[in-house]
Amino acid sequence: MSVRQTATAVRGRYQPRISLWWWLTKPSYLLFVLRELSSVFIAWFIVFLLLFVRAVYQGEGQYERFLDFAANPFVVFVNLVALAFVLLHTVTWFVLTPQALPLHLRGRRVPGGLIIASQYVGWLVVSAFVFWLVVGW
Amino acid sequence: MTTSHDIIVVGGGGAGLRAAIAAAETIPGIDVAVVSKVYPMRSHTVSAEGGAAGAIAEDDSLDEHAYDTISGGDWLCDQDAVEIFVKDAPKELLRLEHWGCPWSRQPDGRIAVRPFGGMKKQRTWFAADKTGFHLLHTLFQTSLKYDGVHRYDEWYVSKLLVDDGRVQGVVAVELTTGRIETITAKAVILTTGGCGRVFPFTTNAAIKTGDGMALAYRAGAPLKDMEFIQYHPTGLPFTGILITEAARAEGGYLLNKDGYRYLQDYNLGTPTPTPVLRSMELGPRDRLSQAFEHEVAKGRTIDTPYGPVVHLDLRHLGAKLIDTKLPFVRELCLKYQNIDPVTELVPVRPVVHYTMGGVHTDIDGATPVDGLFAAGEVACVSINGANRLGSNSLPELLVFGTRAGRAAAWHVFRHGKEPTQAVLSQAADERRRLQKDVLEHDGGDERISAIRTSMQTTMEESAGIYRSGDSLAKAADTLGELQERLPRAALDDRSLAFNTELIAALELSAMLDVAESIVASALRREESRGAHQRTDFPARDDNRFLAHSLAVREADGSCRVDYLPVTITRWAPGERVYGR
Amino acid sequence: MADTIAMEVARYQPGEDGAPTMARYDVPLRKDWVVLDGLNYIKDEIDGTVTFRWSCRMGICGSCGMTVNGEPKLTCATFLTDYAPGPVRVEPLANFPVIRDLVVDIDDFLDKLSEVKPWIVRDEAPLSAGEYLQTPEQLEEYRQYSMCINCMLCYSACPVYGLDPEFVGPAAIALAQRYNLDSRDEGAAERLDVLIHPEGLWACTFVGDCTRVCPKHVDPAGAIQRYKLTAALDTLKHYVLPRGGR
Amino acid sequence: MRRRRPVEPLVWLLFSGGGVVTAILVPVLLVLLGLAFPLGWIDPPPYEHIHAVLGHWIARIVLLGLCVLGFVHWAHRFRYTLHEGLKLQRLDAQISLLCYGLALIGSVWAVYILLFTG
Ligand SMILES: Cc1cc2nc3c(=O)[nH]c(=O)nc-3n(C[C@H](O)[C@H](O)[C@H](O)COP(=O)(O)OP(=O)(O)OC[C@H]3O[C@@H](n4cnc5c(N)ncnc54)[C@H](O)[C@@H]3O)c2cc1C
Ligand code: SF4
Ligand code: F3S
Ligand code: FES
Repeated sequence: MSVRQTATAVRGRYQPRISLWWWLTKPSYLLFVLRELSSVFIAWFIVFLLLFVRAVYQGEGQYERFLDFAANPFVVFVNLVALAFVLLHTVTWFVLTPQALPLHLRGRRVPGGLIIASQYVGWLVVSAFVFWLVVGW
Repeated sequence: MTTSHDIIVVGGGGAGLRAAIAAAETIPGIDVAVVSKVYPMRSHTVSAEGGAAGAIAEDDSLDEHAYDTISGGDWLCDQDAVEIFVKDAPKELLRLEHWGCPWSRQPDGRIAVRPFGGMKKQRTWFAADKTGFHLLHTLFQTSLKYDGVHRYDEWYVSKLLVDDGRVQGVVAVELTTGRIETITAKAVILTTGGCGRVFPFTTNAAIKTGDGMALAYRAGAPLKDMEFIQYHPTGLPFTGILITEAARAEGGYLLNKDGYRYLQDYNLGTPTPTPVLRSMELGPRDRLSQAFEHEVAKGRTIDTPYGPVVHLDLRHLGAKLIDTKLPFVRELCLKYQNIDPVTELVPVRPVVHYTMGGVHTDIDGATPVDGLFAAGEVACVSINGANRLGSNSLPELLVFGTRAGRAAAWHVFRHGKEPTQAVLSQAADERRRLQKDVLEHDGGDERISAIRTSMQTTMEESAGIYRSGDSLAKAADTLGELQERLPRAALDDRSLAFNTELIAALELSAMLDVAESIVASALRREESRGAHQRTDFPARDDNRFLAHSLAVREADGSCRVDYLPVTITRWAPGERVYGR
Repeated sequence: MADTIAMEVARYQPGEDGAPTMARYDVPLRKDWVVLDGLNYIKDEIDGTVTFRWSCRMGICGSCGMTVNGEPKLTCATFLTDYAPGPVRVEPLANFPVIRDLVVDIDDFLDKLSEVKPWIVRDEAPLSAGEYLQTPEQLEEYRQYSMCINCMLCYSACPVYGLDPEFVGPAAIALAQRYNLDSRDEGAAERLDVLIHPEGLWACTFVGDCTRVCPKHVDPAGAIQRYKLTAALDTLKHYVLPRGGR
Repeated sequence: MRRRRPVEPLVWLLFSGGGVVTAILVPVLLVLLGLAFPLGWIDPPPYEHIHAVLGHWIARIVLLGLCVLGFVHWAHRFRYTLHEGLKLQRLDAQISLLCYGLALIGSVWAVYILLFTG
């Protein structure tokens, strides 16, 4: 327990304020905000995905129309930007997994690098599988 | 304004926190205040690296620890105190273990011990090479659970209030606001640490300014064995950062400029590739530092802008051992000297490290002033005699911190009295003094830093590893002049909020008093023993000086030196033998 | 190499100044001088009123943290030459109230530290029973989190703490985790009760700067993430198995 | 005394689950559906094939998981981004309602499409 008279102690303190633009003040903060904004593009893609699924369920005509919609330059542009953010999301997410989830094998902590590497391997395998499933080759 | 507690602990280092916890546990409901000029976890105990001695190994015994301590102290230790110390040390270290200290372990989960300088057996407990850091943080964090322990963080104690023959409280400045407050108590425990900053080149942190020694000295308690100042043989030049003895215990060599293990020339044994206890690099600190001075005289050291150095060679230990056993050493060398000990030689030189002397206390930490206790480096019980063995100080502050805490609690319980009126007017005087004579003092023509520097160089030149009657007498005169110059110093800073210059002025005044007691005691001791080496009296003289010096402050401010016999129980004084 | 370097030092005098201002001093630029040596030179030789904290000068007491050119640093471990030709800007740690010049108020942290019970919680065994056994591997589990020197650089780097002073913050949570992961401790449930509220673990959005600036490699960001996972799984268990299970 | 258990930990768990699933699945799907097919890098698969794949119940469940977790992931992150990036701590209640509310609506929509159509 610390003995300090709050009344006198607080008087005269300079209380710094964080500016609204704090996330522009350091590269690491900016990266953080960009990483957080990736979620917006994830949400966008899920909506996009659901539209696609709905079109497929509604029949071939709708499917063709969806493909036309997707080929609209503006939509392509949005998806291009989205891809950049989604990749940022994937990379940062993989980096932090070993920090949050220390794995142990036979009493020893698995080195973080190994966890990250195996995530990438898993990612590639799943992506290849999805590719095969969707495209058919 | 006045507040009061049952006990005031001045100092929040290892000794202070241990004492506060002990007091809180001894008498339930007792009200303990820990007053410290820095946040407790910033205290200097945090810097201790190597470890803490306590005999637990199967091949070890309490008697052997006692013997190593007593012979290491050149028979100036009080043997009753040493016996208590070696008996309680393992228990205290174990208690720290129960409180969470991350001691390094053997593969089966038991405590690991390492060898240390001057110790015949492996008995030094360690938490990698941050032992003091872990010990202090464990104590601090544990202390947070005691409701009876109140902290005054960043309060500087400037005076002990003594009246009616007993201590009744302190006057302290709250740094953040500049408020000067009287805090009364039924007992006061001083745990303010050592006074290494009296010297220019030291491992000691900025806060180690001997405040508690000066407080006690001015309050009428004698300072014991102040002439014994320990030089640690391996400090980094310029910064004075310590390279722990553990570096040598793990097998490091000391080399002179020819790459020669020069310690073999000074009766410290013959070189072997792996370390041998109590031999060569594992000899005691005083002998190693003295050997360095002889090498300087022979011109076999390396010259640098920061004075002569020798080399500590760790390269043959390999990166793996260094990284597991000595990671902090490597970190310090890389961060502060730009040297990698895995591949390079580390320049080192002796550096002021520890004050064996201190406030005279009995084995319960009680000083001659009623109600005033002391423990830790500020106190002299004495278990360190003329030379402390590495890794004895951390257990000392636990063992005697506990004893002082308990004794103070019982003292309050049995003899606690309310403060007298006279003491309150004393406090008012002190407040006025701080306000008028220091803070608002005008027209001075002296700088605090200039006086401090003169004091430090004087001490190094005359009261260093080797001393002589002439140089000491001259130093006494110089210190007297500095005492006269001090009141002429004026502060740049007149602010109340966090006035570090005010604190620096008060610390300087404490250091000057302590420096005078060191010089006076050294001048009177006409022999060479342990860390006190007189060129004009090179031999030990048990007939005249098998005794503790007691520096007493006279009414006029001068220093009188008395002597007190050493308590000998089972170990008759003998020759100190190393390397055989 | 030039032989001096300019230092811009934040000055704030409570009661007089509305906000900190910068003062400029020239100090010698030496190879082995750290920022703290520069400040001490100013204090000893130029202006005795410049106010800052320091003690050990070896990176272990944790008192000399300041903002150097925008980054939280231990000034005793930051070389002036790294900033040559200058100027070096020295400001107090961000996110804390400034008491004066370079000195900030960290009492908030100390209060939070007490709240997370940073001590071994269990009925203490008698000393005669000897040490609690702990293998080097068990020690390794929490060792990293026990290295915190309370220097507050992480709090200064964490924008969440700056925005929401109620947030318990990186070092205090890392220290809670230090005890949770200690094989001798039994207090994890009590600490979780303190930290499971929104200002405890969940305010942290894993900015990660705390870990980046920590001079002792404590990795508070990792500690918090691990803790979140434990807390979440524990809560899941609590809902799925309301009675047994714990 | 134990405090009442907040739901925050469970939301966080869903958020994290969403983070993992989207990190793994979204890049490849986005490349295919959003870029490769529309831009003609790869010919879009014949309708029958894609209909068969998406009609399978396993695909429906996996996609449902991806969509629901993805929405929660967005809601949680976006809430904190507004909260901190724009210093809107005072509006936390409203922001939470908006974000989690939208995520809920999105999830219901996903359930409708994936389980009750086609
Ligand atoms: C670099 C280094 C390494 C060491 N390594 C070892 C080792 O390996 N093994 C070993 O056994 N020993 C070692 N020592 C010695 C040991 O660390 C110290 O002797 C011991 O820590 C002193 O502890 P203390 O509690 O007495 O004082 P400190 O820890 O110095 O605490 C003093 C306290 O008093 C307070 N204080 C002082 N003056 C005032 C005042 N006027 N008003 C209010 N508060 C005040 C301070 O704020 C502080 O809290 C080492 C020493 C150094 C310098
Ligand atoms: S976690 Fe690191 S940065 Fe934060 S207080 Fe501890 S040592 Fe300093
Ligand atoms: S910077 Fe702050 S937001 Fe979390 S990861 Fe570190 S505490
Ligand atoms: S002065 Fe102690 S950490 Fe820098």
